[in-house]
Amino acid sequence: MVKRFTTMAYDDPDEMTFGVAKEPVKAGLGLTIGDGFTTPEINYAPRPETASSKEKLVKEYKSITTDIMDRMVAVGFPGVVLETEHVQEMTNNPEWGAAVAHAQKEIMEKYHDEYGINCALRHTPGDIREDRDYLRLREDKYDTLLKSFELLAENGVDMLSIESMGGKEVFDHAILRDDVPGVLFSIGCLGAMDMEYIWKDIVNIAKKHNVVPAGDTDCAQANTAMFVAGGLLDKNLAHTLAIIARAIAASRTLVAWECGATGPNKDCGYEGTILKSIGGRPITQEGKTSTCAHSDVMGNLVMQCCDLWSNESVEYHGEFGGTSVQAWGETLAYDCTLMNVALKTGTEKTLRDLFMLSDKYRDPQGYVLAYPNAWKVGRAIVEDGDDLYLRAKNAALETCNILEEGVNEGLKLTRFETKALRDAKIALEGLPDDQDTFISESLDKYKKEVRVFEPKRNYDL
Amino acid sequence: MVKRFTTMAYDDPDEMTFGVAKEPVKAGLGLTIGDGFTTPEINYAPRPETASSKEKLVKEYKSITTDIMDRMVAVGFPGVVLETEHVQEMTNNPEWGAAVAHAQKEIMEKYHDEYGINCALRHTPGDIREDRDYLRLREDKYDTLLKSFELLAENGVDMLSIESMGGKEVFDHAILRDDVPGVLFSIGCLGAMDMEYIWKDIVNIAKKHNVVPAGDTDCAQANTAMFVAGGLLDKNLAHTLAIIARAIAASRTLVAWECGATGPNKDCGYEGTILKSIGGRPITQEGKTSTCAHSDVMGNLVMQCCDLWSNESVEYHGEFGGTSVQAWGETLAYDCTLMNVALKTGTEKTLRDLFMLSDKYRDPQGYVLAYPNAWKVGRAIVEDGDDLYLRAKNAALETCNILEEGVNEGLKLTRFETKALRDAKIALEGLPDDQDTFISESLDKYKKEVRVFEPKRNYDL
Amino acid sequence: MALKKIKERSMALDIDPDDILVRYNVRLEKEITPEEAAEELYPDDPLLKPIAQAVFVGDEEGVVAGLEKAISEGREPLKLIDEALIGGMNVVSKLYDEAVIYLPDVMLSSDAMQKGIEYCKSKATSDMKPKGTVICHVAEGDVHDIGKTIVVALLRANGYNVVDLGRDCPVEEVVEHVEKERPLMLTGTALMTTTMYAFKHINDKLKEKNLALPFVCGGGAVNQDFVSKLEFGVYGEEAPQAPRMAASILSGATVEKLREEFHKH
Amino acid sequence: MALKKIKERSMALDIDPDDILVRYNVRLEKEITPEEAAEELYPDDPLLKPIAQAVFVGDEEGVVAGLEKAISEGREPLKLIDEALIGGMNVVSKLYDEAVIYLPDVMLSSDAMQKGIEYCKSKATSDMKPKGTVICHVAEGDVHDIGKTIVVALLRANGYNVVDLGRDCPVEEVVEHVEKERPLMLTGTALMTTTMYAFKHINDKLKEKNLALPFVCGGGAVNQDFVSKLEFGVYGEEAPQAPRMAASILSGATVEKLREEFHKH
Ligand code: B12
Ligand code: B12
Repeated sequence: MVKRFTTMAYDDPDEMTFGVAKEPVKAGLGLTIGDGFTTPEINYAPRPETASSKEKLVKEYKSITTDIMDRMVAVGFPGVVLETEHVQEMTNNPEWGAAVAHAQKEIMEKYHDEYGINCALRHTPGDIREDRDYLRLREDKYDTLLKSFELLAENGVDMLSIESMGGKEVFDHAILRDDVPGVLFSIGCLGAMDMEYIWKDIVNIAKKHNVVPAGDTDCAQANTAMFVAGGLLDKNLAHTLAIIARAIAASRTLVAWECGATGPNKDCGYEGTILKSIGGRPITQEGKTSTCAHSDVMGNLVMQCCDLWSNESVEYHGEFGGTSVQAWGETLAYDCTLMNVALKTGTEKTLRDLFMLSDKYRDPQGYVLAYPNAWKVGRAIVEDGDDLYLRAKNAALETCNILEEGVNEGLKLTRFETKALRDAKIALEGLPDDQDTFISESLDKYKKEVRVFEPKRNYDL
Repeated sequence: MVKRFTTMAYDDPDEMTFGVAKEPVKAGLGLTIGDGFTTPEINYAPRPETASSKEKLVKEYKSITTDIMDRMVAVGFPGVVLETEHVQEMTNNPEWGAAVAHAQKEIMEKYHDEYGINCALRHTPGDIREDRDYLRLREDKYDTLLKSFELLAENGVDMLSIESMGGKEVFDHAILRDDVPGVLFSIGCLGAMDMEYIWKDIVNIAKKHNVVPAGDTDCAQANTAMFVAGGLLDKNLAHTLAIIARAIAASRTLVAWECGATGPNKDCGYEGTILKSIGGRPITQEGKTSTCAHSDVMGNLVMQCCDLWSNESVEYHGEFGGTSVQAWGETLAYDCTLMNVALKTGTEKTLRDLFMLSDKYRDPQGYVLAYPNAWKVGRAIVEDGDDLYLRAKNAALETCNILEEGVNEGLKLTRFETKALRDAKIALEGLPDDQDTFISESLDKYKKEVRVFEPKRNYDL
Repeated sequence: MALKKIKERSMALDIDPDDILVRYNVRLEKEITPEEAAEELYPDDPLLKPIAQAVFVGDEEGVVAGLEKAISEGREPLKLIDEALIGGMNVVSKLYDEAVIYLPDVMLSSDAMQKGIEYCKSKATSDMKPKGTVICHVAEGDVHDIGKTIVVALLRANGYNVVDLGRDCPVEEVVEHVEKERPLMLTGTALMTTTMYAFKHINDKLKEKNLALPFVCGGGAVNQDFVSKLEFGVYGEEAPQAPRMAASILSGATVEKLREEFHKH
Repeated sequence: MALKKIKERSMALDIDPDDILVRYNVRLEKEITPEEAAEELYPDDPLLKPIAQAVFVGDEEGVVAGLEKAISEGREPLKLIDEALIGGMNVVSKLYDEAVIYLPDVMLSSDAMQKGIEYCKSKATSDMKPKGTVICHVAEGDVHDIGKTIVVALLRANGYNVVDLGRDCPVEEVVEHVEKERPLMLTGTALMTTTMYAFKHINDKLKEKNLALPFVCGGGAVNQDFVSKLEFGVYGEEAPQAPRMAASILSGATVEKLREEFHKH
């Protein structure tokens, strides 16, 4: 049932552009993703006070949905995707999430019928599988989570996603200590194993209800690393390490597709370009128009190969120009229009390169994710595609190599970044050659160092 | 002292691009505008409760300024412009505005010294020249306004602007009645005359203090028309009329430059491309990244020839990703980086055309402002550059012609827009051939129809 | 590092707009022309129809001429207001709601109707009983009056007697007028986050003086949450709601009921 | 309409980054290396220096070995905490503040110092008097604990005794611990707009129980306005402020004073 990727979808990185994927995905009402077109995917968070009851939440999401659909039509955009990332209450009470989905879809159908606008609804339940201190990946909360997916699929959701967080307990410890082998273990092994566990079930539910099992992203780890790394002047984490974590995450996030998910993956997965190079499925990305949710050091670059283009999240509130979801949604849609014009006039590769060059040298993270380099990381992954450990290690080492070469090509690193990179590479090169040894060594180490790590319970290890 | 434009700065519209103006402008700390580079211009409004005292306002603007400068540095942007559009209190009490300017500039200087970031500060006093019901363009409030400019120039402001509103009393009446001759009279004659009155003085103040007399925009009229016209499905005003008002406004806004202002004009002046084609000076524009302030039916198109790129205005508040000014500022800066990459790689004309094609056919307004057509409107203006009435009428008629031809080129109009256009053209063609006749006929008409119109007091007519 | 700077193509690009955008207004356009649509709605009475028609096209002289003729043929001036003028405006309102005609048409019709009403009043022997009075204003400190102007025009178009207090209207003045006129509804417009607080002051003063009435607040800065906190507050999102709200009040709706009916969020 | 679709160039573009961006981190980089900078700050005492050095590089075994040696040469274990361990951490804190070293260095040093402190305590004959106790927690309902973890590490790095209540910590539990420990400062971290309201509940309960103390609230969702409304609230924008605040409290600062000193907006 799990089909590993051992070859690349694209033989040449130059083939890759935004708006075009090898395997486009049909979703919702009239929408096809990745067949020569980019579409905005609008994200939002309800106002805190509305999370206190199902009724209030439904009302809030109705307003949000109407606002967005209204604005899309008012400015003449042909299609839109809405993503509802659950607040915890909506997943913990699966009927809440379902009621919201139902209400949203009803409105979207009305607009589709009245105006002919293409649209689809994605829901992303929260990964609720944890207690106060410990992860509880496989017990009762897991059932609640699956129940949520089931009810969503029954209530009009077109695409199912999650940001699963296996491995996070070890990762949180490792990332603050520049411990690259720990990052590799937590993301590349634990995270990937957990994804396999959960995505098989999600894909089954999606198939049963004929909706799209879209994809995951390594929010809990690679994104956390990116966020902790922060801007150019932050001093919490070397950006060279953040991008190693990201490259490893590509090997992990791929597992959803290997279990049968079809894309588009989740917006905050900056590993998207790498995934696309391997799997040829559409991806969602976010960047320069998700500053409402976080700052970014590669805001344009990530547009290079996106199929859906997202704002990640904005709290619903008023602005001079309407509501926040209207403002950000309209900006996203204009970004997409620009890409679509390029696609239709045959200039998409120029535009793609402009996006890429905007940030290729801004930060080591952007340098590695620039599509020719991202493609190389993808190639390193498929070289050992059958071995979760080796392929993640390949990704990490390839990232080190890309950065080392980058310094000769115009990439400027700080001394601090250079040192962290050197140390990381030495640590990676010192790792065992086979998965079993690495896992058993890592289990020993982290059972000692990380109080809340419970390998048996959460990973059957 | 007033030097009318009777020739075009650009012989060929294809010469025009973003980031490059024939006469670049140096401003502030290390910044040059229009010499091969675009720069973000960030706009903001203080939270309402802070306008109650000078101290609170200064504190608010200090936070805003620090937030912006911090973010620009964190992401590696080389330059930024801040625009403070006064709340009324800051112009009515010129020392308040001056205190804010002083505090802002101090912070900007610190960042310039520490990081070498290029930056400049624009202030735009409110046009306070009115009573509850009547405009009072030339009396005591005028003195307060000039005093405000004077103190700002003394307190560190680098660029002076205003959105002057001469003609507004007649315009408000005319625009809601599809009265195109009234629009022509209010913007093309009254507005232009008032601009001449006020801009001579602003230019003098700027020269005295060696700061930049930047420019104006027809916010009170052409923008109001655009706003009332709204989105595709609004039914307050034909978009064909809104663009006629805009074309006329180009003839009006040009007067600032004719009085010695040097650009960049104000952000919400969608007439900017027309101005640039005539005067060759840098322009500020806003569009797809000013959705915080208003929706837009030509969000990408207006980037085509911008030199500064603005978000128009956002109220200062928190977002998940920082504060609102950081979020929008960062997005603007990425937009600019994209343009700058194009400029540095020699692909700027492709990108310009992609912007333009995004919205050329979205709406009649975008069609006329597409740079090849905007240039034609410019040419119509300079043909009678010496005659305020004739040149405004030329602009209006040229707009009608462009739209009529547009319909054969792929522009789709609704029946309603078509009818409004036809009626407008008939009305324009029926107007007298000379300024004196037109003005005296209009005076007769609007003295009767518009209760609050006082031509003698406000325009010496 | 090798920098490649390419020579720019001079060929201009073009695009088929249908590939990238949808002109939903064109797509949804009604088949019927305004004139055709109106034709079906005019009163049949050959004396009333030309007046209604003149209102529809905004022809002030036509209106007065039609009224003159009808009165000379023995029609009652005050009845003509209802049957011909408001009858004509009903056509206008209906077609505006259906997006067959646009605001400027309404404005011109409203101007023509006003002229007609004045004319009828001047010819009338008894006093007119209007549908009801509404007071409209723009918040103190705020000069943005276009929304208010639209509201006024649409209310008038629907036969209400409107007292227009204009823009930047002091709180006290609003309250005084309410006290004097006892209107069925008060409207306020505010476009700035700074000025909308005047509505709170008005609300409190009205309460103090026991002048309960629906206070419909609208304008770009205003939102439903803010208005819902005012005892008399009803949120008005779009100008065409104003006459509908007035009608609801005439048929007995309270503030509570109005909120139920018109609050969307 | 003539549509022109151009043939795409296959040539890849490149750019000189200095034309479009500034790597301010590279531009501002200090000349001095961390090791050089640290060298100037270590204690001179040849028994203390190796311990401080081992703390600086995060070498746990080195720390214990150094302590062993110093104790065997007659040094007082508890004094070594102050002089060698905290001495070494002072170097770390100072260089972190100056952006010469980064957070992971601090974390590793902090881990090493903890090991050293445990070792010293186990060898000590008398009881240690720490600088003071601080309680840290993440708001109820919130699992975002990285900010809190950093705060804890930096406080420990500065010699404070930290009681770490972890994440998603119930209001009651926080209050109980304050009652029990009587710390000099309480910190809370909240990353979600929904969870930060727990701080208000904590504040109110503390007031009820007369447990006045500075309650420093930080985390992505929290802002100064919100915190200023809490009686004991002080806003913490950046983790490194935490030890500075604790130091201010030790030298007598009240909530009021802390706000004056640390509130920027
Ligand atoms: C046009 C305009 C102007 C014109 C106004 C002309 C006029 N005669 O009204 C002029 C140029 C004069 C102007 C001046 C200023 N403006 Co102005 N202006 C605008 C603009 C672009 C459009 C407003 C408009 O006319 N909208 C169209 C009308 C039809 O909409 P509306 O009034 O909201 O009405 C609709 C609904 O709300 C509803 N409605 C309204 N009332 C009611 C009532 C009822 C009962 C119901 C049912 C419905 C209803 O019906 C209408 C639709 O059907 C806005 C932009 C924006 N995003 O809002 C800025 C804006 C309102 N202005 C702004 C500012 C800052 C100013 C100035 C202070 C600028 C300055 N520095 O001098 C001055 C204000 C001076 C003052 N004391 O008021 C800011 C306000 C920011 C804030 N803090 O809130 C805005 C938001 C621009 C921005 N993005 O920064 N402005
Ligand atoms: C990493 C992350 C996660 C990780 C957390 C890992 C971990 N161990 O903490 C994971 C993946 C688990 C996660 C989960 C979720 N997350 Co989350 N997450 C983030 C992210 C990307 C970064 C947060 C972070 O670690 N920042 C770095 C740290 C260092 O910053 P910090 O804690 O603020 O600390 C700094 C300062 O605030 C200060 N500070 C903090 N505390 C204190 C105290 C004192 C005394 C002082 C002086 C200073 C101080 O010091 C630090 C800097 O020096 C943010 C994005 C964002 N824009 O914030 C979203 C974000 C916080 N998450 C969000 C959401 C919605 C969730 C989920 C609900 C998702 C879901 N649907 O399941 C769950 C939450 C579950 C729960 N019940 O809490 C939203 C919250 C939206 C809201 N309503 O407020 C955010 C804002 C993302 C977004 N843009 O939508 N998330």
